[in-house]
Amino acid sequence: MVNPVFIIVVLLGAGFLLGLFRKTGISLARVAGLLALAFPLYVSVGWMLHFIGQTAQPYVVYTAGTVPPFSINLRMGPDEAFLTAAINMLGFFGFIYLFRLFKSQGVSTIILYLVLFMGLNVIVMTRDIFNLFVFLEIASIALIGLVLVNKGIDALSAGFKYLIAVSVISSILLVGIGFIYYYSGTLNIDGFIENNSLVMKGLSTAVFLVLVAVVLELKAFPANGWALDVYQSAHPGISALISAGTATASLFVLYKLLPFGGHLWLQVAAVIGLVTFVGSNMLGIAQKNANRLLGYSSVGQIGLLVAVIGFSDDLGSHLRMIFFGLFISHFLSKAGLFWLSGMAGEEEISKWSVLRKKPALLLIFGMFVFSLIGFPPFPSFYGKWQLVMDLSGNGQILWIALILLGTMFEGVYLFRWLGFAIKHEVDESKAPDTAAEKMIPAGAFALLLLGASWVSNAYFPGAMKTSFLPLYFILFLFLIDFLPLVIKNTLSILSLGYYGWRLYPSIQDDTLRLVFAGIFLIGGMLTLFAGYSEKGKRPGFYPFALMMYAGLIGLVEADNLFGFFFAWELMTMGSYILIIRGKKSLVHAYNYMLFSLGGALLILFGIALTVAGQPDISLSMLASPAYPGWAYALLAVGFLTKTAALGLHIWLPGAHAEAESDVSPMVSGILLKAGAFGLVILFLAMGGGEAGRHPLLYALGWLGALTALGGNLMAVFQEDAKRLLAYSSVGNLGYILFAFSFMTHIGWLTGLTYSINHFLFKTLLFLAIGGVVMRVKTHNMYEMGGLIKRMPWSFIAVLVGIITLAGIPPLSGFAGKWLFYNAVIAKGWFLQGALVFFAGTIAFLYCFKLIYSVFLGQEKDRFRKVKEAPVWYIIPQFILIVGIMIFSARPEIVLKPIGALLSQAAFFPSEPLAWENVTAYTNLGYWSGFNIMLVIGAMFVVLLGWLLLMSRKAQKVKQFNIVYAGEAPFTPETTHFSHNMFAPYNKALGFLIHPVATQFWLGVNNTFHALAESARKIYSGNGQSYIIHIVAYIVVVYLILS
Amino acid sequence: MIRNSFLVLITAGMAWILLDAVSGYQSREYLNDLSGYYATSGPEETGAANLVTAVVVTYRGLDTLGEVTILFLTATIIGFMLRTSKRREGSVRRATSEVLVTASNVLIPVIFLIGVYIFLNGHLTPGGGFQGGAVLASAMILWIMSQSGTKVSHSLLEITEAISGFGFVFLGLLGIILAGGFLDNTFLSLGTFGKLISAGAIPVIYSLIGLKVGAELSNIILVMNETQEAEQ
Amino acid sequence: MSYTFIVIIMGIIMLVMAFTAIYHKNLKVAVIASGIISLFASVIYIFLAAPDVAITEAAIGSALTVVIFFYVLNKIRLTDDTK
Amino acid sequence: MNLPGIEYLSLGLGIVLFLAGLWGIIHQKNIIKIIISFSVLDTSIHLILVSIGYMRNRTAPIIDSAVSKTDAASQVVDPLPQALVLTAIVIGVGITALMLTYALKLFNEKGTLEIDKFKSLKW
Repeated sequence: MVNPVFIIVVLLGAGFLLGLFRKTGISLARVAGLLALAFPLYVSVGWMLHFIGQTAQPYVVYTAGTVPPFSINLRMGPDEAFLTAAINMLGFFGFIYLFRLFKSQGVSTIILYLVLFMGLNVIVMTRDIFNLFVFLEIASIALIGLVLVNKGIDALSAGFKYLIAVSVISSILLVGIGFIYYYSGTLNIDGFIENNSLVMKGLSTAVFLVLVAVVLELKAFPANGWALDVYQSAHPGISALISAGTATASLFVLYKLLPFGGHLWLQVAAVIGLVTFVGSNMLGIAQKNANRLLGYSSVGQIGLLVAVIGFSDDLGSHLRMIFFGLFISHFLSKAGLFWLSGMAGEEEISKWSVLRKKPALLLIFGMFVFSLIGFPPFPSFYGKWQLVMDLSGNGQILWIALILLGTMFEGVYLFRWLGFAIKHEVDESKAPDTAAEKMIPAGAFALLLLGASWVSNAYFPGAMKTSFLPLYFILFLFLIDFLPLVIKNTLSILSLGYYGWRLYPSIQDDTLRLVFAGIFLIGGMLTLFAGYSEKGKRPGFYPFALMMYAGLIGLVEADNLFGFFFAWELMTMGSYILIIRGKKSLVHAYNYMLFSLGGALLILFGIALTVAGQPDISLSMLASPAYPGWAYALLAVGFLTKTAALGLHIWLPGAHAEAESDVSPMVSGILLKAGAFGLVILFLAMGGGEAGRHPLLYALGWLGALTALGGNLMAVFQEDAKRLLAYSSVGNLGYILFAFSFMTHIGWLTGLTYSINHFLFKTLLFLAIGGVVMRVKTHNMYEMGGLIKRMPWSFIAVLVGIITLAGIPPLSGFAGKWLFYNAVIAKGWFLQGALVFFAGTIAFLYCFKLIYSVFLGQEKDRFRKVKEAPVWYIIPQFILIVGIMIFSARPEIVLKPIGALLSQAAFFPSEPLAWENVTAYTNLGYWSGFNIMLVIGAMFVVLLGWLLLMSRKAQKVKQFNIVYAGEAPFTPETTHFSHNMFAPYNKALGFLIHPVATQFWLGVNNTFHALAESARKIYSGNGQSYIIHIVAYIVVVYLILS
Repeated sequence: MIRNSFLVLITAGMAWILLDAVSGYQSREYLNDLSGYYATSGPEETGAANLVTAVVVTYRGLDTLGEVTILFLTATIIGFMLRTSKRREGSVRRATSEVLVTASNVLIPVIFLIGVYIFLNGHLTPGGGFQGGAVLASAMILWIMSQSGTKVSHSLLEITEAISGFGFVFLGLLGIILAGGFLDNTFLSLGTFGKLISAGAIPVIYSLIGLKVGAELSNIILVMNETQEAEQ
Repeated sequence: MSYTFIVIIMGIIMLVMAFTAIYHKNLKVAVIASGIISLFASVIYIFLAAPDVAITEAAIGSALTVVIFFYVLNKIRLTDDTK
Repeated sequence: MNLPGIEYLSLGLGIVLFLAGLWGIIHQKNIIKIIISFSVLDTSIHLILVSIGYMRNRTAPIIDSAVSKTDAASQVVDPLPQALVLTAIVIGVGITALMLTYALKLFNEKGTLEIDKFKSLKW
């Protein structure tokens, strides 16, 4: 191991010597600088490796040949080694990033850069508070100098504000240090912590001054305007150093000094940190400038890390792990994002679409964004999980709520930004700067992020249980993205098949899981078939499609809450990207993501309230949560965001309708079942016992009934075929929720039958309509008509689909209805049942509209030449039809084993469905799918034969033009029979579909935006106000403390 | 008005905090362990008669290194800010008086020598590198004032700056190799207590600090003098 | 004890100077006032048995800082004249 | 007459000057005035630090004819705060110079020294 003091020697020596080359030798200086920065990296990584996996004593560097407290000492322990390694990594790659800039700016900037990193290293290592003060000053001043590489008034005034703010803060720090010395007689950190208590008022005030100064250095909200200006105006390569580098060092300073303040200051840090996290992220939602936004985000993230340090006592031995997860994500992502900002060369977040021209950059951008918010498999996911679990274990519920709220705000602006990059219109004249010296650092940090993810997964408790196999396959798909579509599609289908085969033995006895695994995997394979008809390589589709399926199947596979949540997030991430691929999906995907994120956070909250810090995180914990009412409510609402229950449904129509033709069936037929599966897991754990009679379920039952009614009503009045189907999904998921809420044997069978049915017919319908839309290039039903002749196969598919949907015998929809009536009668929820029944009649209306407007009626001139949908659309449809037939004729194949499962004592043993061969009995009656099928089938054959016989005599009617006046109507859609088809109903029932939910969420959105807009006015831009904020902050904190 | 009363309020708040901080103050009777150690063992360990020097150069040598670095940084940044702007080109200056030129020609070497004397004796008497350096810088000011119109070469200052800074670091390094640790001054003989050549490396280090501080401060002044900034 | 009076008197002067430094319209007067605060402080340091600090404060804190202030003020004044 | 010791006086003076400097920083609009206030603030901190190292009836921490090596611990004042102040003074002058350079550049850009005028970045 190299003595860490050589870090100082090399960096400072190089810095001083480079002074000789100010006028000449910039090239030499650049190389020398890079080499000088490689050295500390080598030293600190060496120490880090030394400390990994063993409990070695920290190495202490004594200066001046004396021991502390008489002289200054530096320490290189595991923490220091890790943090300096991170800082020096940043130093090295940050230098590469600025390589070209240095050439134009001269040797002075290289000197500043080297000294900055020397300072940061010492800040981390030193154990002396005055020394800390000196090197904090060094780092600040070097940074202020580096800010100036951007010319112009902005950087200049920002630098000045920063300078005066830092000077005030360090004056406070210095006074504090002076009094600490007076009262304690030492400047040594360890010596102070050992020997002093804060009983004396003078000493505690001195400690207050020191700690409040450190907190202010960390840019505590709202006294942080000075830092935001610098983030915005500095060169992105420099802002990256501030956000990742100085913040890291200052965080460690806080960690070192916080024990001065004892337990009280831990709480203070927690509060200050969380206020900063929530406040800064909230103000961020009104921000449009990329660099300033990153500034808000940095401040927020640092606040969270401060809070984590403040929670040290609660987190105990998990502290380092949590800190690592959150820190490394912030560190790598934020530096990377600032670098990307320099490469995008755009300040407006909406113009980041320029990144699309280099998909690799877009990918990295996405990685950084997801990692900041805490999606798997990135380290922050593990960190946030563990943090929330441990906090709930200590009863810190309010803190969890704040953390999740802050994360939500963060998601609001980060996903808006990511959405812009993926989807906003792009200025063709511009291109991102992809010079090698900029690509290398950004790429390196992206790779490090992946590495850190791997490490997190290897070391976090519970994390080991998640299977990384799908993730590796997704990574592989990223790597082969350049290959032709056929290969990728085939590989994807095969991989789903293989995974199913691999998974089958482990879940074959668990019919519930088997059913959902079947929906996810078979559905996945079928919908992927449609992909063969796509042209081009379809870049970026397969990794995310498979990510969604990996998440879905992970839900089924999970045997613990961690694995479940991991899969849930993975699915959300993949599906978001899939949805945003649609042409007009920008807004809809954004809405989807916000609801999903909100839902996921509620689920996380619910899980935390369930587990409450206990080591056992298996799914069975749901049976006896620590805070039952809250946990159940949060989890249920979380899952309901995915099933789009009424009020939480506003994202669904757009997201499903605007998605690509083969993505709509994936997200509507298959993805929605994730929410249903979540409910299944939750309700099953609540079981048939006491928990299963929670009043919450009664409310959910009502919600389900209302959702069914609302969804179907809204579907009726749609002109857009895909939106009609999408709203119909809302309604159908309402049935499912309603049925599960019964918490009875037959209720559950109903719910599952509905789930299977909905998967079958909605996938079928979306595929069929998707195929139609692909050919006619419009979603509007009033522009279609008469397509039966052009697309007969699609017609048959839609016909089968709507028969199933409407619950008409002989198809399986009827089975669901029959079970449903039984269940309602048994449960006695007649009022709600009537609502659902009413909703079912409404479904007839839109089914009729769908098939009639699209396929029947007059053929349109425009569409005389359209072909049948691509065969790759037709094949999966007919496989699904076969599936429907089988399920209709022999439902007992699935329902019997499920019934057996449900009859277990913990679940719903009473009043099970009795089976006799193919006939099901309840005490109300019996039903045999097979026999009905036979009867209706026979009737159908007879009628068909008769019709065929008769049709020989039939006379064909020629089509005629309905427009006789010789001029085209001004608004042709008003002359179409299917436009505003159900106008009378609209008059009668239209008030029911008044967009209350949309208005509500719009109001929430506007409120927060307005709040952020007015609150951020405190950052008036006046450097003096920022100083006033700082002083006021100090006084206010002191007031609160005393 | 509201703003002013708010400012009064927060200033009063700060006053309150500071009063709390001094609330436990009473005149000190004894040295604490730390300074007691400096007083008793300092002279022995470092060989310096001036305890402040012993603390500044040796015990808290790392602080001093940092402090020199700060000055270096500020000089660099100021140079970076001002030198990138236009230089004065053949501008007409007020003629310097004959008296000032003559006087400064005599005074500059004397002042320079005083500065050197101060930092060479830093381990024995009050004063040292910073004070000596400041005196050197004042010689520079005088020179600039008397030599108006002529350009002063930066190279000499830059070389002094770089070499003395590097020398400081290098001596610190020698402390690791030859003695007990970074910036340990005992790798040179401590010599006879109270003599000029004593206290190990302290006089050498303090001289380097003096040169460096002098060069940095001179540099700052020089750049400020030369810049065309704000003089369109 | 004998220093006490001197310190009190100097303290009062320093406070007056502080007021001048902050409120006087003429920047040069203000700068000189702040220089005087520094200078008087260095005298107090002698009384407080801190000769090293006293010399440093006088040379750097007082003299040099004032010189730098004046350089900058000159540049700024020059511009004011031309405008 | 029982006057307070000079260490009390200088400490009090330091605190009052600190507040005065702070007041100047938050109240004055002119950037040069703000910087002047900063230098007052700096001086005040030095004064406070030196005061807390002072002990009555002791001499400067220098071993010379008046102070023997062996008795130093009972004869000299605390050298440490003085060392800290030395460092702080030099840092202070560096920062003051830097601020002034900024003031110069800012003035050059906008022709004014009013701090309210430099608000191009906000929110």
